[in-house]
Amino acid sequence: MNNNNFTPVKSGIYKKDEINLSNIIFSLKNHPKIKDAGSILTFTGIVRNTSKEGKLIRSLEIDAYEELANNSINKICKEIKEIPGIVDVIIIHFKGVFDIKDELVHVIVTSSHREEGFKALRLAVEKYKKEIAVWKKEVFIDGSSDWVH
Amino acid sequence: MNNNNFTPVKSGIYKKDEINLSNIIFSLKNHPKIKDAGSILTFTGIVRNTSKEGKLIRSLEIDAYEELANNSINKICKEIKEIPGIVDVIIIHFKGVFDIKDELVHVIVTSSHREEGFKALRLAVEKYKKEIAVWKKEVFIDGSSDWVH
Amino acid sequence: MKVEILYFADFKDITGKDREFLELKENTVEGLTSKIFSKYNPLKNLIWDEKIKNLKGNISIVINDKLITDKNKGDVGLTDGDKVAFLLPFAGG
Amino acid sequence: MKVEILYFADFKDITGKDREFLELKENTVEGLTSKIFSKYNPLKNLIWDEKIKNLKGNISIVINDKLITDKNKGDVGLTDGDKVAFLLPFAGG
Repeated sequence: MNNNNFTPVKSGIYKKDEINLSNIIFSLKNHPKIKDAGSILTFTGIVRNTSKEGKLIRSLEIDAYEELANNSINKICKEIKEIPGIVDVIIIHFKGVFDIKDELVHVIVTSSHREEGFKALRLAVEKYKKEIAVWKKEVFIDGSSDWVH
Repeated sequence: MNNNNFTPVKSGIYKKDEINLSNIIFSLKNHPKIKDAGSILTFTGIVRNTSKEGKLIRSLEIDAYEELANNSINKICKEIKEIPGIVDVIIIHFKGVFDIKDELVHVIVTSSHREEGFKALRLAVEKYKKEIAVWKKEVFIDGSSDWVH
Repeated sequence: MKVEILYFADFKDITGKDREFLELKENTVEGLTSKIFSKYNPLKNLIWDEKIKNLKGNISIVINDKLITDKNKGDVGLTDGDKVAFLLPFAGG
Repeated sequence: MKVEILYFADFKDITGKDREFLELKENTVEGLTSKIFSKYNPLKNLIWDEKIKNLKGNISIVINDKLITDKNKGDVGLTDGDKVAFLLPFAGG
């Protein structure tokens, strides 16, 4: 099979709506090792209408230190790809201003079997939440706002 | 907001390629409770090039007792939707003849937070694997074949 | 008495059919199994346990889309027009 | 000596800027903090712990895209042309 046409989706910080899950999965199907995969797991974080404290949210802003965040994202992906059975890991984090139900982040784990895929997806999600240089501002419907730390 | 236009994707047995993940997620965005959701998790089972025993696979066939399988799928979805924080659960299982890397099944769990989503997705996957009336025939590259039981 | 029998997976490969109507003399599951074993000999090996003279433990019977949970499966009664299927253990994709 | 300072999140809201060049007299992180605190008073509350007379424990410093792990952050030296950022704890979306 000719895999010369494979243009992998790069993990990293993207502008809002710059890429979607279909684009990513379409690209994945041309991954040189896709034949070894039996499981594709995805996590998409979307904007919920309430904060953790239960305040009603109007919109969300994501700021990112792109160079640093991209380095951390690539490090997380590299680490997780080393787990046996993992075929590919992609983390896409968006920046910009978001409305309720807009997509903020995609994590995609492709693996031989589902067991290692579930573990790896969870690990990737917990890691990006803490380790990448992005910040989130919640803008509430009362007009106030807060950067979450 | 006017939710009259919401036509939910129904869980159940579908013909190969009759629906895809984009269709499902597009529909989900119009779910009347999508504003309560912060997490969309998906599992897609695809045809791997080896059986559990390591034999090389050429293709896969899925047969289904549709009435019975649809009943079990709906029962699984209903049960899992009752878990607090779960907004929606969709299980799509395809039937037909499949090549390597073709999509066999989609499970989509939408939830307020990721914690309950991860648990529910795993539960839904383990349940459909055992509880729905579908069968899988592995056709090997040596020409032999086996229904998996 | 006539019943409809549905064939899935291995059954479909052995019989070459999705379903068919069969005329039965005896109105029980055992009557139906005798009939299909005489018509499709390889089905016997697939679902019959000669030691216990009964269906194998992992074979389910479904009548009119309802799973039968009776212990002695052979004794389960059939009615004219019933839709019956024997099912091997499932395996999702 | 001139350094470039990057502002993210709360910093961006307070300064109204993404980044700017600042002229420093003292070539340390403490020199830079004095400068920005005098220019943007609310930044002091955000990152300075008056009790320990140092940056708050949860503030990271990045110089030229590299995280600085020195214990006494104030003493870290700066060179002409350095690109510096103070970072509050991250929160992924």
